[in-house]
Amino acid sequence: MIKKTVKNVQEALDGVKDGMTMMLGGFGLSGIPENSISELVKLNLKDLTCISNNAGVDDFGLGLLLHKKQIKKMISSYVGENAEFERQMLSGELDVELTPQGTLAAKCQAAQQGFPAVYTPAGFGTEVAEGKETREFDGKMYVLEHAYKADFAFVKAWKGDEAGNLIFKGTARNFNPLMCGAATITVAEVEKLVKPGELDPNQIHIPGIFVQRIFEGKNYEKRIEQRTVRQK
Amino acid sequence: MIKKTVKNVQEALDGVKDGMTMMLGGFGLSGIPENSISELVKLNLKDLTCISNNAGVDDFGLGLLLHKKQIKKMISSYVGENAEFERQMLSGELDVELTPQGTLAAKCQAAQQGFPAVYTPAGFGTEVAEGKETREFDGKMYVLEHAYKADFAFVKAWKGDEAGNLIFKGTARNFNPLMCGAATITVAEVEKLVKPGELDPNQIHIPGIFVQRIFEGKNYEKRIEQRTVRQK
Amino acid sequence: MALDKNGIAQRIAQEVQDGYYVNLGIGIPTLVANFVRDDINVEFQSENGILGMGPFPFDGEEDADLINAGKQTITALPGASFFDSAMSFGMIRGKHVDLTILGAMEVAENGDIANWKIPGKMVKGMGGAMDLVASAENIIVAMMHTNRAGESKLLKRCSLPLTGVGCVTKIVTELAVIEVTDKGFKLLERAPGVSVEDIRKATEGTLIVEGDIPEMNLN
Amino acid sequence: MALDKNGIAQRIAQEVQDGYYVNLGIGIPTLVANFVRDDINVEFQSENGILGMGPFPFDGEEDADLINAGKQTITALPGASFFDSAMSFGMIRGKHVDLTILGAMEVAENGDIANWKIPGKMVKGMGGAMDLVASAENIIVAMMHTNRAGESKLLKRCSLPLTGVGCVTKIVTELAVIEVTDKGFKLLERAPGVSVEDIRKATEGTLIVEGDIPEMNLN
Repeated sequence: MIKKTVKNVQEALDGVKDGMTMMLGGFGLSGIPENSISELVKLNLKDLTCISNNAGVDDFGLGLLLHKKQIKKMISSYVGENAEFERQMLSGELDVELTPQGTLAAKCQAAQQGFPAVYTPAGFGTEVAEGKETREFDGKMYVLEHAYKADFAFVKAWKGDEAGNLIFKGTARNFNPLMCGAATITVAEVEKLVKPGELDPNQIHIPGIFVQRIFEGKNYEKRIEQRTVRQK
Repeated sequence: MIKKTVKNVQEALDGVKDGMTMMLGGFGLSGIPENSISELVKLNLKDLTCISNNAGVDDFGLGLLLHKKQIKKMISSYVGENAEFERQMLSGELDVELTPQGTLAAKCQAAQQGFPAVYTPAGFGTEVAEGKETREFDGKMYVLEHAYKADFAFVKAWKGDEAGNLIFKGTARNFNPLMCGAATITVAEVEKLVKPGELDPNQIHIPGIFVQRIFEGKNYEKRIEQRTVRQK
Repeated sequence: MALDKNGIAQRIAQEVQDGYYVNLGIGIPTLVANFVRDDINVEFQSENGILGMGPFPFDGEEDADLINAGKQTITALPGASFFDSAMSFGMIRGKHVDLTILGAMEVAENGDIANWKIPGKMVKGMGGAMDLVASAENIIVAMMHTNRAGESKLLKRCSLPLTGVGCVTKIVTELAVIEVTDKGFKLLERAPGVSVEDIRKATEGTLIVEGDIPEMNLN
Repeated sequence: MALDKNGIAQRIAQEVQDGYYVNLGIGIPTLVANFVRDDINVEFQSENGILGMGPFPFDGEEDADLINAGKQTITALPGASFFDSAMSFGMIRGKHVDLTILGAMEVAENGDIANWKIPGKMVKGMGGAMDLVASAENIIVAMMHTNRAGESKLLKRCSLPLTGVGCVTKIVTELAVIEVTDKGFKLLERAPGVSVEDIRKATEGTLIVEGDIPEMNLN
């Protein structure tokens, strides 16, 4: 078994630098790598390019990095929950590349799995396809979208073992598995870190080969963005 | 919940016809849809095109269909375990398209997920790439491989529920999940069929949306091809 | 009388057939789930990674790890499954989802749709909408017939940046049910008490009216 | 004295480093697992869908649902995982596997490899070999230096249909350890008691011999 455990978030982030490209898992605030984000804020890295489906909210998630103007460029599919984001984007301080959600998923997974690019119908005929190669297959038009490249990927899982195997929970899975192995170094933070053999090999969502560093995170807030309930 | 259960293998195979293209899961004899194969033999369908990583052995798996000369064309990555296969191929009775294993997997998954084609480095510079489009990305050459099309996909899972959700076991998973939804009709046979809610939604390998028909199979032989053991 | 949002959702629910997998967008589309007949079997997909989405949780049972694409806390029904975003859009791109219902800022008579950006003013992003409209074969738009300024949202040509081209099959508004055809917006039904003339006035694009146009039946 | 198959496997095992994920082909490569130092951590991948492959099961504990790419019954070690074939080749294509060891019928001095077909005679198929050699950056071929007819398998140019082009990095045979370089086969080590001249005679391709060539150390 190849051991991937690191002591803490500081060791997990060893080597991060200004100007790097980072992938960050999560959908909305669900499944975001809270510990890694906090550490990125603390390290006060600058000029980051962040690939993440959303940009957090004003005071949580990637919003914390935006607030400190650590992000130079954001690649996302939806950023509607973040007023500071909109302000920085409309004022031109922040470079933004909006990408269809399925395309974002496909570009991460392509990087993970060694596909150089994918053909997707999403965005054909829209400004997303401008300047991109398009092509017809069986009478339908597709856009060629290249795999992402990143220096670090930060993901959050529910359980993990020392071999780096990951299991996600519910819809907190989302982009997290797709970003594993899509960057030079993948850092996984987990709610519960267990010994090898404690996870059923049949239930592992992401094999440890895609993860370079793993640690058990602390103080998860797991904030709910839209608390919707019904009455009993 | 959308119910996918059918009574038995006969109902599951309703609509199969001579000349159809069939995908069949399994690697070697592990995870093959034994019940569906038996029924295809019984129905004595002819001129089938079969997409399957292997072709069974002489007296089991797809070997049974080959023996009765029901297969016109075979698309596989490795067929070395089957003498009758080699005889039919070398004599020209059987049309054979050999495809790299990872390419086979990618072409099935592409069909499942609506990608028209994929770029893979496998086979570049070999006869597999002859007549195919090739292209350079970042200094490396890739071959464009189109998604497969099939009429039926026959897969075998360990557990399934009435909604068509599937869980595979060990290395019997292999190509089975990738073929689900890659054909017009996907037929899943399972060792154990349970009620909806009995499977953990977090552990489902293939959601029921990719499966049209599901039934609990009978009399699984689960033959071992190479029994290798060590002594205690 | 023009419908309210619930009325639009109620009418759209009639389009949902037994055995359908349905993706519901944010806003009015989310309400459709409340009106689907309970004698048919339907599963709702949310593109952030669940099939078999159930109602909101009971108070106190919310789970931060279980949300829909609108980031609302939800529940999972028996037979549900969770999956990653690639698998989710694999379902969508692979045409396994039978019906997509979403909102729009504009729809053109050729089926183009715009719903993600107002240049210089509002840029929230397309989320999964571009994937959905590029792949689905059965797309119903739920929206108001006109915008807040009273201008028609059913246009000859979209003025806003497009989300997808020639993809919308049907539109349900507070005034009408309209099918998108090769020749333009074909009026199928009127909201109760709404006249063809009312609808014509609110529709900038070509409105095709053939024969008597029945009122919606919302019972 | 020329090595036997176990000797070849033993020498190749020295190439396996701490922290390596390794894919072992059928035949001699499979034997390599027996010789890897036990003070380093290595995981074996089998392309049919397991990472963390263990030894053969004890008699009576075989499981038809747990086999390797050679269809042999195996076991899974603690920390193992199972996955589908797409994920498995994702690992391979994505260069997450550090070392690939496989057999060959022919290797050319430019690194081309042929191991899947003898036209008109033998057509077993390429299995996963074409994916492995097209993607891996560290490929060691384990094979005999000559075929049964005594002809060299280390050639100027492959005569059989290729499996991959310019991909082999190293070759270990019963006679020698050879590195594939831009200029041809570079002799690194001799099997114990085997002379450079023996190796030269058995090698059809360009053999580069620089300085003294040490004997393999198999202790």
